[in-house]
Amino acid sequence: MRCTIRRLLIAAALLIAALPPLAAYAADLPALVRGLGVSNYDELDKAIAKLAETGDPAVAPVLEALQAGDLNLRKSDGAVVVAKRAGSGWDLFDPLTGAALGPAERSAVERIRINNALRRSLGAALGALTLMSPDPAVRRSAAEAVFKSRDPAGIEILDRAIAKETDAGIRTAMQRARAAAVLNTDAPEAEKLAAIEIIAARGDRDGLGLLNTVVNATAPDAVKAAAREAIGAIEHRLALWAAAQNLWYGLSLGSVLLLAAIGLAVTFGVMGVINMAHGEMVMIGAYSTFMVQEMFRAYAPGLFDLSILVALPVAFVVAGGIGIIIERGIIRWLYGRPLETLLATWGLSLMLQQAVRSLFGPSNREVGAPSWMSGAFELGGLTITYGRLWIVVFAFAVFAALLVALRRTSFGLQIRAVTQNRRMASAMGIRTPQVDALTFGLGSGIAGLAGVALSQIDNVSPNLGQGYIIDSFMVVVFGGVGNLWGTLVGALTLGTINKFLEPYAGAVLGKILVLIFIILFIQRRPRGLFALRGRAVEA
Amino acid sequence: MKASYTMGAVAGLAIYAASGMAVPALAQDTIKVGILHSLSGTMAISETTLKDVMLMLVEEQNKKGGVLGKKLEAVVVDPASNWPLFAEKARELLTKDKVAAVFGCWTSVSRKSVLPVFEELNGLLFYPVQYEGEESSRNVFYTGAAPNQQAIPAVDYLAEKEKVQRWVLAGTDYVYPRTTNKILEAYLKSKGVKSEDILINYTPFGHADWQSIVADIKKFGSAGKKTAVVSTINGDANVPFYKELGNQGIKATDIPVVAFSVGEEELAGIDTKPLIGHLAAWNYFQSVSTPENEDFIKKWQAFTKNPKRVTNDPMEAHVIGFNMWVKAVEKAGTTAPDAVIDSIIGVSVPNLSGGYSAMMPNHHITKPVLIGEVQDNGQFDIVSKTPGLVVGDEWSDYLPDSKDLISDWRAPMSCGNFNVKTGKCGGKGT
Amino acid sequence: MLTRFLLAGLDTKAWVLLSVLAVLAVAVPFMALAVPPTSPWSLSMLTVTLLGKYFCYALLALSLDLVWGYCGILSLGHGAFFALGGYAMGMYLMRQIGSRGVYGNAELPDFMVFLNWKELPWYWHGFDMFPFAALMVVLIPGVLAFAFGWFAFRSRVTGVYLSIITQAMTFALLLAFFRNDMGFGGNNGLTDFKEILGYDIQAPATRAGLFVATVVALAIGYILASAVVSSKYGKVLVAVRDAESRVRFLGYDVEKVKLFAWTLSACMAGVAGALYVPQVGIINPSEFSPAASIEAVIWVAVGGRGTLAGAVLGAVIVNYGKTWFTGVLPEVWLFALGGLFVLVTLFLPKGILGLAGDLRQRLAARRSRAAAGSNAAKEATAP
Amino acid sequence: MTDPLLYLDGVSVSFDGFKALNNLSLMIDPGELRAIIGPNGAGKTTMMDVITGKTRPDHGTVMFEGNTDLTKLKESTIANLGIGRKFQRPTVFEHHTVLDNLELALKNPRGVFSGLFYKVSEEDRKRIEELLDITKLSPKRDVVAGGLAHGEKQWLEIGMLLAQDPKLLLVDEPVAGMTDAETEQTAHLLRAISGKHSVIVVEHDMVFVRELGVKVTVLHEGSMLAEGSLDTVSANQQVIDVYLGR
Repeated sequence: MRCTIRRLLIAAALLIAALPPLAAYAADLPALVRGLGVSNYDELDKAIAKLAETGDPAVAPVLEALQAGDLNLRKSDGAVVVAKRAGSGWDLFDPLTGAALGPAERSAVERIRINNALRRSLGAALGALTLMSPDPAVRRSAAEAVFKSRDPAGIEILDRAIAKETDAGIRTAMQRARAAAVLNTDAPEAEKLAAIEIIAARGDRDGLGLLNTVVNATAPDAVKAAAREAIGAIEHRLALWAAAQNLWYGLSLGSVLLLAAIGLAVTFGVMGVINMAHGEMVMIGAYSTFMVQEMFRAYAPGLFDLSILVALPVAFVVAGGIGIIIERGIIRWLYGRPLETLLATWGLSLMLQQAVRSLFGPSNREVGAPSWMSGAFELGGLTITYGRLWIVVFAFAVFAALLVALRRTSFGLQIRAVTQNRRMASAMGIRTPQVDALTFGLGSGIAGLAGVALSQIDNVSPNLGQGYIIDSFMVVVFGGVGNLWGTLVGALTLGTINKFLEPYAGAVLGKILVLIFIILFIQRRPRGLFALRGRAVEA
Repeated sequence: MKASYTMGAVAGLAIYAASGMAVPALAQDTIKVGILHSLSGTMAISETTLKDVMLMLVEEQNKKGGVLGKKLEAVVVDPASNWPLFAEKARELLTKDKVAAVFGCWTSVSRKSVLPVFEELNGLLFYPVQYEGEESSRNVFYTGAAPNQQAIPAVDYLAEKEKVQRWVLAGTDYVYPRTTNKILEAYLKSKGVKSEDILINYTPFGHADWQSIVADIKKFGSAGKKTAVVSTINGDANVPFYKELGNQGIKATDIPVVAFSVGEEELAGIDTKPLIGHLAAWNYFQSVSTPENEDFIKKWQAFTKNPKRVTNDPMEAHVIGFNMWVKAVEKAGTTAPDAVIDSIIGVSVPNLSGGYSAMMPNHHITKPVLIGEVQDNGQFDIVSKTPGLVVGDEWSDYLPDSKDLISDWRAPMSCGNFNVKTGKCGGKGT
Repeated sequence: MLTRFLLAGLDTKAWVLLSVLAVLAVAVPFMALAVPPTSPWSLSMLTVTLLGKYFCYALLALSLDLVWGYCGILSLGHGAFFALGGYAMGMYLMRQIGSRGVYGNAELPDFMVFLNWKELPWYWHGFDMFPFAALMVVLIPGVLAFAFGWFAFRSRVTGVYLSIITQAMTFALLLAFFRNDMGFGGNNGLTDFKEILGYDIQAPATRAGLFVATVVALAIGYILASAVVSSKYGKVLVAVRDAESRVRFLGYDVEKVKLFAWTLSACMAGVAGALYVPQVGIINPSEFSPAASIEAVIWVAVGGRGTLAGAVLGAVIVNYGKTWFTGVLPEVWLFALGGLFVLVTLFLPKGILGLAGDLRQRLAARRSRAAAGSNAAKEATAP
Repeated sequence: MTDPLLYLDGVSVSFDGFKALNNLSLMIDPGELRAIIGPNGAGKTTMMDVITGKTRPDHGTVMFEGNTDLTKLKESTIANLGIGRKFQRPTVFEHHTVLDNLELALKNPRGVFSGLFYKVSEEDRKRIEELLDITKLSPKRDVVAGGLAHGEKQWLEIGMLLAQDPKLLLVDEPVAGMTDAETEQTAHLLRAISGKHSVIVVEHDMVFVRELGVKVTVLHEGSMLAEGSLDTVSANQQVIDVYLGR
């Protein structure tokens, strides 16, 4: 949304440069702009409409400024100006010409406020105004805007635009917009039927909504019938996609569980430490992300999109380091007494929570999403949000990395040696204390990485970890302690089951059913999904 | 034999605990004010701020010379988001510390948990958070909003200004959303909304995965009628909810969401750019531009030494409640609960939105109702304000069992659930 | 026969503890009711209810120690049995409110009225009768535990797996009871009780009575538990803890052995919950939260598991500490509590009483070399 | 001849493909003392697991006293039928005294409630004294088993085995970690109890097996390789190849 506005501005600037001075009717523009200086939303709406009616591209930047909330009323003379932050005060510009009008006090101007209704009319007006823009992206979003507004006034501009349009995709978008507008008029039946066909081809929720309005509104029966038919077709299509949608949700929930659990699969699964402070490691990871982003906000706001990438190693190191300290300080005294580790780490988690609470305060901290992680895209009938997509990818990446680390590296070999037979390992000259510390550090570090990802979808608060600790244990135990693949399969299974239950049972009941499922499953496979069998277990 | 020593220790400890707690509060030259807000556990996220604001108010008052010539002394305890502990701490404050009044609690369950204690020991509780109503106690003063001071005006706004015809009532599964949604459902139906145009959805506390539900909302919204979401989702679950809304691209211009539990504090945890235009209904916003408010914000940020620290509605509720209590005490000339309960009714103090709030006989207060739209800076733009003040309605007119009930704590009626039909005190009667 | 069975298990520790309880059972009500409030020896009702609460927790800890300390079953879900007992009692108390609720509805509790339920759900019937409720207090947790244990033990779910599914059990119940549709008041739970057995629940005398009842229940629980653990069956329990398969090959049916202790323990927990509710005045799903159960485990660990007195001691000390800290250093008390847990596990692996035991052994060791030898051997082989 | 006390017929067990027992058949007569030898992984322990119900065979039957199929029963039931087992690694109840260990093993009703109300009877006390004498543990009667030396634990476990008074004793490497003298005593003891009881001894220690001087069964890769007196089997070429030869 932000960047589209930026593009619009550029485009508009180009336009102003390209077009000959529109002296013809530019004359009354300033007056109309001045008309925006009203506090009452309804009057403001009228003023916007007047401005839009001129159809003069020169007003686009004015409306964009209003949309962006930069348009202000100068108290001294009631002039409408664009105000940009400059230190403690403002720098003022003329909304039409963009000419600088010098600085002003903070209190010298008052922002012209808009509400949702006005945002809609602005969108529509700008849509109509920017259909001719040289920038394809702008034209596309303009078409979408008109599609939403369904403003009949847009029709003839659209016709002209469609005639000139070279990009096929944009042309379809424009035709759909036109169809939407047509359905909003009392155009002849044939034209409407054609329009309905065009909309039906679109076949998504917006199209559905539009057609529904047609059905609800007064229209000839033939039109209504056609609309109903189209609706039926779209709904059928969407129903088919629904299952896939659930699968995707399951996958993404599963990968969140995987991320949360995988660190535990190391500390608990491999080392046998019932690490109740695992959740807090995740939380620490999330807070490291917050710290890193604060740095970026302060020193390199331009590079904010990279903050997450920087946060990853930081979180890993911070959480891992704390993990090592914990292992050296507490855990190492408790090997062979798993239940004691439960108690100690529980006490530890209380302290870590309180520590974070005293350091960062109890309330949520803002962790922003980089542009490449925000928004969503349509895949057939699926809406896939980039954030979730990246988390899925990330989860699998972490899993693969860990697998390699344990299977292929000498460090991994040592870890497995120590966990399988500590005495023998040390007899063979492996420095078991180091290995223990590093292993626990690894698990904690991975938890930290999970924190980076979870900070994108959940609260960053001292309680963050508490929300995941139980689920994590469920996943690891369900999958089979000490088996990474078990953790993977366990996480994905539970996630998917949960998401397929949710539509029928509802969120709460769904979760309950999953828990009961786990309890029963453990009865069938007392050592989880991927249990070692045979005499190895006895030994 | 060692064992017997340790066991002896238990006895000693018990007795010590006993005597230690039996010592009556000595310092009589100060008036003690109890602060009962969770500083740890899940509720700390919201309540810690209220503890701070109370400390500030007490400090301010002492600068002004205290109350009845005595300094105020704040007694802070931590009920740790644990409901039985709330009752225990309330008892501790009233019996051990002998506080004159208690400011605290958040969420109905904590209030319900302490209610019997306050009634038994005849203490005073000022409850600063919006709640579901359906309660009126002689010992509790409800300075937060009742449903009619928040939910109903918000729905009216959406219906008039946004022409909303289709409603999603989404809430966390506990008593406040349940009741509020019951009231709203009845209200909407009374306005001629058909039941197929209302979707009610409940989620557990701290629900983190909103993909399916947001998708359902989208689906429900594509029926060709203007749709809005009325959210009574509880604090913790809001951040993931709004993040999901933002990501799935539900814009306020398409499906606006109006929330009753999302204020400046909650938004502090979210990047609000994708949420511009979504609404909240409160009785106060930090963006209220009145001298009182600007002064308050200045003091607050100075007190917390944090120029970015935000203010929110429950904080204002505490400001109002505290000032009312001070005024009532001075009017009564004593902190004795009975006297204060009598004198506080009718007391009116300036609120921060440029008007006066008065304590009504039903122990609820009058407030303006503001509707705000989320801005990219985490603040709210006030887009609507009720012309007058709204009186808190403890017994909703839209619930069959409570519409006949009223509450009036003045003599001679002095009843929290007077039934106008039967003319008897005590609910529906039998 | 039975008395012999019951008294058999009582050692010095037990007698000390029981006498302390006896003293408290007499002294506390006296100090609270008879002694004039002005005297430094008078007890406030706050203290009485606090002590009452501690002893409810002590009973819970006792029940937990029975399965964990003696049978090696670490339950991370014992809070569930405690809470179920509590809810059973809570339902009785709700029904006692009768028409004194804010809506004056004689039949329905308030929370049902304003969510306009039309009539009482079937599972609420009978709870207006105390005997029935009292029966349910032990029956519901008992039956749940029996069913759960029956499956879990028969399919040989052990160790951490068992712990985690007990956690799953209590977590599922937590979510279930949060649902308002369940008809247990959702998050608000059951509260605003008026009277119990016809006595005003807020009257000092009633509170004192409840306190005495709690102490008596704790004493009985203690006697019962120590009788069980000192019987031959008790030895089998410990044997199961130490070498389960050996016990099998001796011909003992380990499943039954575990199941009995497990169910008995659940019933005890239920009683504890039932006594807890009228004293704290509210029962709410958060009692089901896994955190609550883990805390109970920690009481036992602090006091010293495998020693019944230790469980009691731990529960009282930790909770007294909690009350004290939350009042004195509300801002940072979690550091103190968390620190306590860490230190105890690090330096008192056997808990406070365990420490006492060790000291005694050290003394003994100094006296005789032989004993020293066997002790050393023990240290060496101790897990 | 009398029908056998224990009769394994075509028993096979496999863990993840690895055949631990392969169509093993074996016959033990009442009162017989049988030694079973074989290299590691020959399936000796697995065979015991099958007999005691710890492991369920994939195929085959294990008949006890002619009519009871042990493969259907669980450990405790089998034990109560009169089959006692001594583990390879001595396992006693470390936190119980020697006395308690024996008391728990004594042949008595195993139910929960009989356990709750059990009181040591006169004959029980006598029996325990006997066992203490046999196992030479009288002086250590009040020592916690965890504090016993390795050999003492072996003896204690044997004592517990006898306390069960089983019809069939399965003894897995009883003399591991014993001095020669103790080994000899054990041999004597086992010979003594055979006759009343049937005994199956698994051992590596050839000296010990020779001491026993009884019929020997050689297992290899889960099935029987040879059977007969120690001399005959040690003459057997196959046996030499797979086992003795090394």
